[in-house]
Amino acid sequence: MTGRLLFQILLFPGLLFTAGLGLVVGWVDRKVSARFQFRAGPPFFQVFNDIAKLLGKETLLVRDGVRWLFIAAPLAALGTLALAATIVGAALFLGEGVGGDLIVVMYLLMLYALLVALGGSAAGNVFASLGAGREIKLLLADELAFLLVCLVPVIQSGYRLRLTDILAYQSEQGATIGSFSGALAFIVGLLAVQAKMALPPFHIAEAETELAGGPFIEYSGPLLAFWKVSQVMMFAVFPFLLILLFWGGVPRSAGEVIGLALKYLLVVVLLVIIKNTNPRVRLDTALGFFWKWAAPAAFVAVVLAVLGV
Amino acid sequence: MAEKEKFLKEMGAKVGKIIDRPGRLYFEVANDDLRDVARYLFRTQGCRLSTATALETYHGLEVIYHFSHDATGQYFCPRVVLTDKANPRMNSLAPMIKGAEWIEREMAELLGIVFEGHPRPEPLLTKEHPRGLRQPLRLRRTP
Amino acid sequence: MSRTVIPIGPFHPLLEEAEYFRLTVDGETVTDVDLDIGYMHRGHEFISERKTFTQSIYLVERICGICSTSHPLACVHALEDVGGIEIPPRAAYIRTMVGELERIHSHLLWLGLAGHFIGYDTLWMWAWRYREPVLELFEAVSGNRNHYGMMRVGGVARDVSPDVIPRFLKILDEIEVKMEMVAKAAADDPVLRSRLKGVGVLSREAAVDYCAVGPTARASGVATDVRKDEPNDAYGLVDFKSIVLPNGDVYDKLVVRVLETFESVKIVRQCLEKLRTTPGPIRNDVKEIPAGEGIGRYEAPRGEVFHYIRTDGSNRPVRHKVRAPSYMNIPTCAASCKGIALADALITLAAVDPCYCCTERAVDIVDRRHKPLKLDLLELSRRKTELLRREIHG
Amino acid sequence: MGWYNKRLAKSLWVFHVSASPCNNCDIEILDLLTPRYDVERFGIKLVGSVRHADVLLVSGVINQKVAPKIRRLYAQAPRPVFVVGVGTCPTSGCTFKDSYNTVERREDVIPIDLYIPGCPPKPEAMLEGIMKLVGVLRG
Repeated sequence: MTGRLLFQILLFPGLLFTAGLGLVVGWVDRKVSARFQFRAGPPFFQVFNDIAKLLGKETLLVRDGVRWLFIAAPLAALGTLALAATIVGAALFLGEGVGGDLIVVMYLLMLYALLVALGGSAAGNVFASLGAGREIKLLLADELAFLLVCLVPVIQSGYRLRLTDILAYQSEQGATIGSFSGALAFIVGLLAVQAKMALPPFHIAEAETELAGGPFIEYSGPLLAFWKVSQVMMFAVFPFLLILLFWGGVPRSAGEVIGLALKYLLVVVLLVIIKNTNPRVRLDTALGFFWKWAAPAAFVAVVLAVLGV
Repeated sequence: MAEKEKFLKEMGAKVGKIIDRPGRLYFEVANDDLRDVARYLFRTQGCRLSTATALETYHGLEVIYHFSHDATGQYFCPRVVLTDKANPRMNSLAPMIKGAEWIEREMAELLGIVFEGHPRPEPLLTKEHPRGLRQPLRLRRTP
Repeated sequence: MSRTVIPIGPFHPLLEEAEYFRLTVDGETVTDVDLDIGYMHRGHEFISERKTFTQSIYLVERICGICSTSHPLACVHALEDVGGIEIPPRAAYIRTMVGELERIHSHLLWLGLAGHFIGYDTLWMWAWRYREPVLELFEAVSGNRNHYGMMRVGGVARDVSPDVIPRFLKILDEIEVKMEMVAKAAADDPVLRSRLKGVGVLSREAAVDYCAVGPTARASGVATDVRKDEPNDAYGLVDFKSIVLPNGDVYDKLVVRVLETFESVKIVRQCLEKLRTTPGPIRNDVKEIPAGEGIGRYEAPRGEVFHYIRTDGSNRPVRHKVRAPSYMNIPTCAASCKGIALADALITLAAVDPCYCCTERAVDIVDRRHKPLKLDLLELSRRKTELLRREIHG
Repeated sequence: MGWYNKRLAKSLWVFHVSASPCNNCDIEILDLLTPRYDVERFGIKLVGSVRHADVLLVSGVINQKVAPKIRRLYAQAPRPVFVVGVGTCPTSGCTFKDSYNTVERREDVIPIDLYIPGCPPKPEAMLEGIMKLVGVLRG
């Protein structure tokens, strides 16, 4: 059993699969963005080359920061995402409940944001700590909306927290997104995921032209590579989580596998479109948006779900 | 060119040697009168301070302020001549016109003119020069 | 929260140039701005006093790569002011045309960079894509994309032949259509508007106090425009509006620049029409510059460029004072940045279109193993320039 | 190292160091990223932090004030790092070589591996230069 679990965490659907998929989708992201901007875009192996190159570069450690935290944060972040990917993936692809339920996934994803902030504050750089502060504030903003969004499928499936149960309910009763509350929650969820993945317009913490990479400013070499892998892994974890919660069904035939892949691509392309048509918002605008609009909308969806609409 | 006549009527007593060219009026002003003339030009006539030029001649240092009257395209250039080359000092306009702060700092740095009453008299451009650059635009320059 | 000093620069992606802003922030609110310049100071005024007048024109061209017409133009205006030199009408139209083309490319450049600074790379790419045809026009006229070397005392260096004008007009029409699209995307985007409206306000009083110039002043309701105030070259002969807006925020600065771009297209079009019907020489021969002093100015894309030249009858200036527009505009940040959020402060710093190079005017070695590329890009580039020339010159 | 160099050649991240230039090369460098030239095709990306950089693009004559900062920047970059001098200024000093504020020996401040002369070099020339660097890395 432990052998199987280890296989699941390290290879499929955990680290290796998610990272590999992330590398491909990272390319899709850059390519689609480039096409948006009338450019040709990078070649297929670009993200892979970037990571391979970073692994061979020199690692510079910070002088004034907390060194062990500086090194531990990216490794822990990678592990966190691999675990989250295993739980989501095992439920979605294999129909198995591994390791925990929805609550665990949510905690792991929150932990990732905390690790980004920790890594940034360990660097002892003004921009990095400012970015870390922003990361935490953004977490405050989107977490509430995201929690409420995740509640909707839980309520619809009869208050069940296990991912496999939610999937099973959807296979019987139709996808959550088919109901009004589910659709509303899905839209809010898409925006919350945009913020969680720190994609424009919510790339407030990393803001290339303001904070020069924010929490990641001092990272170089392999440690930066770990962060980059984590970032592209999110491209696998979050869309699959959304699909699992709202558009689910364990794929049993080849047609369903292709269907799942298409759903996944659609979600990714939606995220990329939102990314490319918006300027970066201010932190207070983001907070205002999530608390005044997104969270109430998600709350309405929850109420509707309780009423069974 | 009504502005020019009005200016000469009001401030004629404080104006020294005049060079009058189409659209440009250069005139000498004593150091003590500079602030009055500048206040009249900036506040009353609504001129904009374009910039100031300092240069070294055989007789001394000259500081020329360039005031532009935008509505008519007329330039008023009060010129202060400082004869003491070794220790040039003059009144600063920066407390009155914020736009004069940088240019006066620059003139002080490049030509060594001391502006009395400047809110922030420190070098603007070459503060960290390794060989201690001193007044590169003076004729006895040894950069 | 405690006060932190945020150093923006000397090397920061917000600035293409090395500059140092010290922002004191309280939490996320900026309480004080301090500037430390001098990273670009190259001593232009010092070098210029060692060059002849003709050399000076090329030197001042290299003050700034984006205003590489404005500085030479102001410089020759100053020399013409010293000597009382007239220029032929054809030269006046060519000067105005080149100057306005530069305004188009500079404003599009700023629009793109502003987009980049607020994390809207799509806008950046779009604006810069449509800026390329303008640079192509420059390449066809002068042979170089930037640093055109067009200005001479008493006229211009190169002529625009009459048979290229229809083609120029066609390219201009295309550019205008594309620009309208980009301008719509920028000015009407609700997210962008909410991001920029009411941000970084520079009041009219502060603009006057800091003696701001150009779009920065005009967006704050100060009507200063050298093209109207002192219509030299062909500016007195063409029809255009000077855009003045009242609010002084970043959004108004954007709108001023966008509207100005369309005015520039109008001016270029008129100049081209006039060039068809105005034959004649393109420069008067100037043998010597008498002793005296002169002021030359020109409305660069960022505001008034000011050159003062003192001569003594020889062929070198005694004193050559250069004042670029950003020199007056950058200090206004101290007024417009106080008390606003950090994220806004950065776009406000960028909104004056700062150009530090201006402000401070101040053989490949490849080892033998290198395999030659299949395409020699340099050769291709040369061929492109030739092609452009031949196409345009018939 | 052959395999690694090939990866490196396909993923050059560029940090832009402006050392008292006239802005023109800088603008042309940014121009390389935009649709007409699009260097992302070759995996070249502009980064905001010198810690992420593989290539430092230096433009401009280095002046006295900026020189110590550039020394520090070069020390901060993780190896391997390449330095490319863009424009006539880092190559020869251009028209500013007589100024009182430029450093005498630019190569003492930062060792430049590749010069791309031109005032400013056309984007095609810059591409050519960077492709030569890529060619060297590929062996």
